[in-house]
Amino acid sequence: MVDLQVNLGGLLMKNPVTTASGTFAAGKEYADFVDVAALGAVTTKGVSLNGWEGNASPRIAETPSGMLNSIGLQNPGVAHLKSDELPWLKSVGATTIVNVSGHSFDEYVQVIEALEDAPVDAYEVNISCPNVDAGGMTIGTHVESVTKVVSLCRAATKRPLIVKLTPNVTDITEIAKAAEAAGADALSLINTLLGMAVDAERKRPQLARVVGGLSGPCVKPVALRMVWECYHAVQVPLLGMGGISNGTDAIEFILAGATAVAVGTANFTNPHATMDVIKGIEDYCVRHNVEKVTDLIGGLEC
Amino acid sequence: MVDLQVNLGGLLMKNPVTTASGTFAAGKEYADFVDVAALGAVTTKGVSLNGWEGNASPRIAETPSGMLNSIGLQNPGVAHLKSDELPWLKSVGATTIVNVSGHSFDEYVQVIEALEDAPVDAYEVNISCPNVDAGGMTIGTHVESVTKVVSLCRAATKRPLIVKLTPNVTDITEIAKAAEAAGADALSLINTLLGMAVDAERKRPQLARVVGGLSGPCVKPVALRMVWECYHAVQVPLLGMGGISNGTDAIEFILAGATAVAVGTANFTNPHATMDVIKGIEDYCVRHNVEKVTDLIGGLEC
Amino acid sequence: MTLVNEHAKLLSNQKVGPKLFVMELESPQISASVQPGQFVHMLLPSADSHVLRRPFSVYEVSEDKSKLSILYQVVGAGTDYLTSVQPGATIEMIGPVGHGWQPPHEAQKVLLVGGGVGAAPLFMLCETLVNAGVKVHMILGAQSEQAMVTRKAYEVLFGITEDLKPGLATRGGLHTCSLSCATDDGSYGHHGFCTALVEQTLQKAARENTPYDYMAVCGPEVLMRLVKEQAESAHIPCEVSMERRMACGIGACLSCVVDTVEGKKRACVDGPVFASHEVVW
Amino acid sequence: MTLVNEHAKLLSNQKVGPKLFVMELESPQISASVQPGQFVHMLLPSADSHVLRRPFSVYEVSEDKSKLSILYQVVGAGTDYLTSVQPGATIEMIGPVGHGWQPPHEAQKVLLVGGGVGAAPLFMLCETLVNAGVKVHMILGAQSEQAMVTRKAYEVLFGITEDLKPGLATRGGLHTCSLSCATDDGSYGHHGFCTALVEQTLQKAARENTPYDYMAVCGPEVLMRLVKEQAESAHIPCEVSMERRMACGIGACLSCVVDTVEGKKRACVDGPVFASHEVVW
Ligand SMILES: Cc1cc2nc3c(=O)[nH]c(=O)nc-3n(C[C@H](O)[C@H](O)[C@H](O)COP(=O)(O)OP(=O)(O)OC[C@H]3O[C@@H](n4cnc5c(N)ncnc54)[C@H](O)[C@@H]3O)c2cc1C
Ligand SMILES: Cc1cc2nc3c(=O)[nH]c(=O)nc-3n(C[C@H](O)[C@H](O)[C@H](O)COP(=O)(O)OP(=O)(O)OC[C@H]3O[C@@H](n4cnc5c(N)ncnc54)[C@H](O)[C@@H]3O)c2cc1C
Ligand SMILES: Cc1cc2nc3c(=O)[nH]c(=O)nc-3n(C[C@H](O)[C@H](O)[C@H](O)COP(=O)(O)O)c2cc1C
Ligand SMILES: Cc1cc2nc3c(=O)[nH]c(=O)nc-3n(C[C@H](O)[C@H](O)[C@H](O)COP(=O)(O)O)c2cc1C
Ligand code: FES
Ligand code: FES
Repeated sequence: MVDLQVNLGGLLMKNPVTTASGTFAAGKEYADFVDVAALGAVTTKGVSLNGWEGNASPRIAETPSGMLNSIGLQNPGVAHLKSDELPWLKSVGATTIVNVSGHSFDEYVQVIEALEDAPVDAYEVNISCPNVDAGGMTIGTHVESVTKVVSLCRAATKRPLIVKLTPNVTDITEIAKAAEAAGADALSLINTLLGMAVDAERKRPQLARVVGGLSGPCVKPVALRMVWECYHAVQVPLLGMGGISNGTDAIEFILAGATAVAVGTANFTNPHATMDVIKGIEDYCVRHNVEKVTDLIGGLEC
Repeated sequence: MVDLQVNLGGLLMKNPVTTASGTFAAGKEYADFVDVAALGAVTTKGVSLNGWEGNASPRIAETPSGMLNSIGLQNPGVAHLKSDELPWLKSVGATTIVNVSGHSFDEYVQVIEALEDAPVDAYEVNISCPNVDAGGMTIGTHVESVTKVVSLCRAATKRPLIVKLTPNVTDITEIAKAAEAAGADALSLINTLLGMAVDAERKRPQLARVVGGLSGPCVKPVALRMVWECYHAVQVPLLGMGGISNGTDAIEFILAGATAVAVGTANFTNPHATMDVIKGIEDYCVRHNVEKVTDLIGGLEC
Repeated sequence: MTLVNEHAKLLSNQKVGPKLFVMELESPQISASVQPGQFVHMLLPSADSHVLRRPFSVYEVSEDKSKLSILYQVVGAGTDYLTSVQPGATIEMIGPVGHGWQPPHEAQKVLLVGGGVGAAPLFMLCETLVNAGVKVHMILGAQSEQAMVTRKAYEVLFGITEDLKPGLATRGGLHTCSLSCATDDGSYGHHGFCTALVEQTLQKAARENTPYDYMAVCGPEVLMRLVKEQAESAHIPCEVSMERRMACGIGACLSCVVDTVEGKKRACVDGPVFASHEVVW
Repeated sequence: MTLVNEHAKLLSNQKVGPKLFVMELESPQISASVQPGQFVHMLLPSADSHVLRRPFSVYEVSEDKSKLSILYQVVGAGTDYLTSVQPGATIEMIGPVGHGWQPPHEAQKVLLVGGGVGAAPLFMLCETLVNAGVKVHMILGAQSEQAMVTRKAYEVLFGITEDLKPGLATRGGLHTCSLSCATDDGSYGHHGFCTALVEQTLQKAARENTPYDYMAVCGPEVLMRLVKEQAESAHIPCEVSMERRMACGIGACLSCVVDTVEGKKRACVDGPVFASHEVVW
């Protein structure tokens, strides 16, 4: 038996695999395909205080080995999450990471405060949201705003605080260090790369919002590079994601330095993907005589 | 007959299609497949003053819909380019863009100076090189070093000066504006995204250098987004590239704001790719009753 | 309803008209439970640069409920690729997905309008209605006679004999069901947009005071908007089937939202069929 | 030599051993001019997430020079995918590429060493030598008898009769060519690494004072390094065929460089065959 358990900054996971926020809702929709209690954790869709409408359609476009999305963090608000989703997750025995969004620094804190009495095992703070306090820019691209928002969230909870980084920066390690210094227990990366797709025949952008977030296998090389860079820059554990579709992909991230991994776009291609990834990690460990999956973390021989 | 001619910052091209530096050497190797004189221009492999050895092998890895390379700007130096490659390009009637590299600010200038008496139609300055004057960092990621190197190159030549931007930055428009302000006649983008690939079975990075540059169809969404952003940020014309394999891809870039386009990785998949792209652009123009390809530039209806 | 990701065997994949193909798949699980208007979310087999599945309505289910067929039009890279997949291949599809057609239980006289491949998702509905003895008038619109590939299937369903004139045909024997057709190029039936036939049909029903009590329309969005206006003017409840790009296809990702009077709803599970007045056009 | 990007038709694609396949392709252009040791740069057909071609040595060319075959081993995603390509498919390949084997014109006695699929690129060389009346001794190494899939082809070439003992066989009638085999698991021929056979063979030649005047080796890099040391100790000119990952395959991208005494050289056009002393190991 391989020991698949990992500790992600205080969050105990029975195996290293969670879902990437926004690709799995809060798990219910995947119940016919996935035993959510068998996942290391379920990471829920980003939640804000009062719910957001999100962007106009079309919201997605397919790209070579990937996709763009501009969902725009549509969600029904934290109250709905508390009343409808979290009780279900608890009832089925899932470990739950709630992904937190905010249009302002305060909103992040308010969302966390609203969740403190709910069955939540960890927070994942998405700092890729455009934010009024950051002048409409993405908070996650500047050290000052990262420091600010992480400090505020840190003060609001004693639960494991995972900070989710955006890859659209010159130096990911600078941002990672700022988040660590401000109190993050773990870092998750990467969120989507900013991209665009054009419909040449119609001379229009494919997305109503013109630009969107790129995810899927195509981004894996960028994600692996950033995980590896951060592994050598910070002490806190990493939750790696970006294009993971199978056990081998997951092992690549773990070798590069990830303690846990998330499966996103691959759920769309293969609704069993998370289960396949867990199985693939276990098989790899058996084949390589690895007793504890934690022995592989950062094990890349360079 | 569609008018395919474009003016890229003073460089007249008979059609908008050139080769992406480093993927086509100086054209000779592709002579069995491509009539280099039929290209808008040939862009040569990056050249430095005295020649570089480049990195250890393995230098490439395949990734989903893309590839990583860490050639490390291997080249035999500017003298060899002048004696062997440029005369051949001239003899066959090619329009020639020379891609210029440097380990220091001075080296860029020296390369340009060495080329001023050679048959060169334009320079493309690759500011994605790691550089001693920039503390070993990539020059192209900071406004100050970009301003410096472009100003120096500008002072060294009256020929069309194209500055090639790296996509590994938080805000490409900031860098684009700095290059424009320092005297660039055109901007070319994107160079490769920094990425990494792991061989899980061998627990090793796939590239000897660990990280490398990602190119091919997978990067197209990021490239298109950056071209579109720069089109709205600067006045100088843009040479778009990143994942272009066919005429439709090229049109997408032109609609997003590119005046000309370069074909890189696609040459490896299909040695006729450049010819196919020119044909595809022409077919599109015929189908859409476009008389001059320049009418399409930035024609995206958002 | 339980969703499955069925590994279906492709039995045939035939060209049936200009850019139009029908594929038949052995999929006992989905075929056994699929309802009219539902769809399958299909993975393009061994095309790994395509990470998204493609949604296709179920056109027909075999009598023994072991096979289903899909009528598809080539519009882009994925559907183009599909045409090259050979019988024998295994195709993964999630299904049956979605909220299908919900004609009122008491419906007695029904008008269905199918534009282009939009005629396919209406076929199972039509079959159910016909078998329940409901009087159905079907209006088909297409670019040309050749593109009107579902006509034969509807004619057979309606028991229409070959010798009847095109344009308006009545179910042989029963005289309860009828079919009228319009083509953009006039090569078959009415020359023009099929909304003209809808207008005529509704007017005739009004004149004869035998109003339709349910309408369903599927096709290009512009067609659905026009027809739902005609339905609303005539105070007939109308349903439409919305197409949106879909990532998950099962309600999790919010890729496919449709603006409705109650806010954004997911085409994949709250639809694809919506009451026409629910949709904000 | 002119390069072409030939659209070859796959004629057959057979499993011949553990993870070993032979494909036969109709490619009159490349087959007409390919030289021993050269390769083709093959695009995986309709696998568009794979942007890089795969280099494969030409194993054999048909007598009428219209077909060629490739012996390949499944090592990763691309070769695994190749096994699923059905006869009839069109496969694009650039060829013939590379600097092949260059035995000295005056060579009279030659020793060839092929480890694993490395035996394939030597076959055309061997054939040329045999036909020119050169005395060839061939040493084959493989994991097991089953994996030693080229043995039969060499035996036929050498005219070796079935009843000869395995391990050392002599060309029937001519008595000029011979074959010896080693397997890692001892299931055929010498039990162990084939370098032991090389050692024996060179010692015997030295004893009999009939030295080899050329050696060629192809296989895993460790094998080539060991054999080239044996060749150098015996003062025999030796060539090796280097494998590097290749992007362009035609000399333009510098992906495939090999460290040589004259600096970095491209495996695709300056090689893949290099004089063993040129390579910096
Ligand atoms: C519920 C539903 C049922 C459908 N039933 C049928 C049917 O029975 N027959 C049929 O021919 N078509 C049907 N469609 C449309 C079909 O899904 C698209 O034509 C198909 O996805 C196009 O794929 P492509 O790769 O060829 O096009 P591309 O334009 O290359 O596809 C790019 C992306 O956009 C999506 N996309 C493009 N057009 C559409 C569209 N119209 N609707 C949804 N997604 C789209 C693709 O799925 C893909 O994700 C249905 C769509 C939906 C939502
Ligand atoms: C000149 C030359 C001749 C060859 N001849 C033969 C032959 O006759 N039979 C045979 O079985 N193999 C041969 N090889 C090796 C063959 O090219 C690789 O096994 C094959 O490319 C692996 O592809 P893959 O997708 O299965 O592996 P993956 O590991 O998935 O491939 C990833 C990338 O690495 C490259 N790669 C992986 N291994 C090698 C390798 N050993 N050499 C070069 N590139 C590699 C692939 O081409 C691809 O770009 C030859 C290689 C070279 C350079
Ligand atoms: C449709 C979609 C919705 C997403 N929504 C969110 C979100 O609400 N919050 C968040 O932090 N990340 C969101 N993401 C980003 C993913 O969680 C993940 O970081 C990214 O997709 C990379 O992983 P992948 O390649 O496995 O998909 C979303 C991604 C997709 C594709
Ligand atoms: C093998 C290889 C070598 C490259 N060498 C250079 C170079 O010398 N100078 C440079 O500016 N860009 C170089 N590039 C980057 C390309 O010119 C181009 O910017 C990038 O590959 C994106 O285009 P593509 O996706 O069409 O390949 C190289 C790219 C590749 C794949
Ligand atoms: S496609 Fe994911 S919610 Fe509808
Ligand atoms: S593979 Fe491009 S130079 Fe050899």
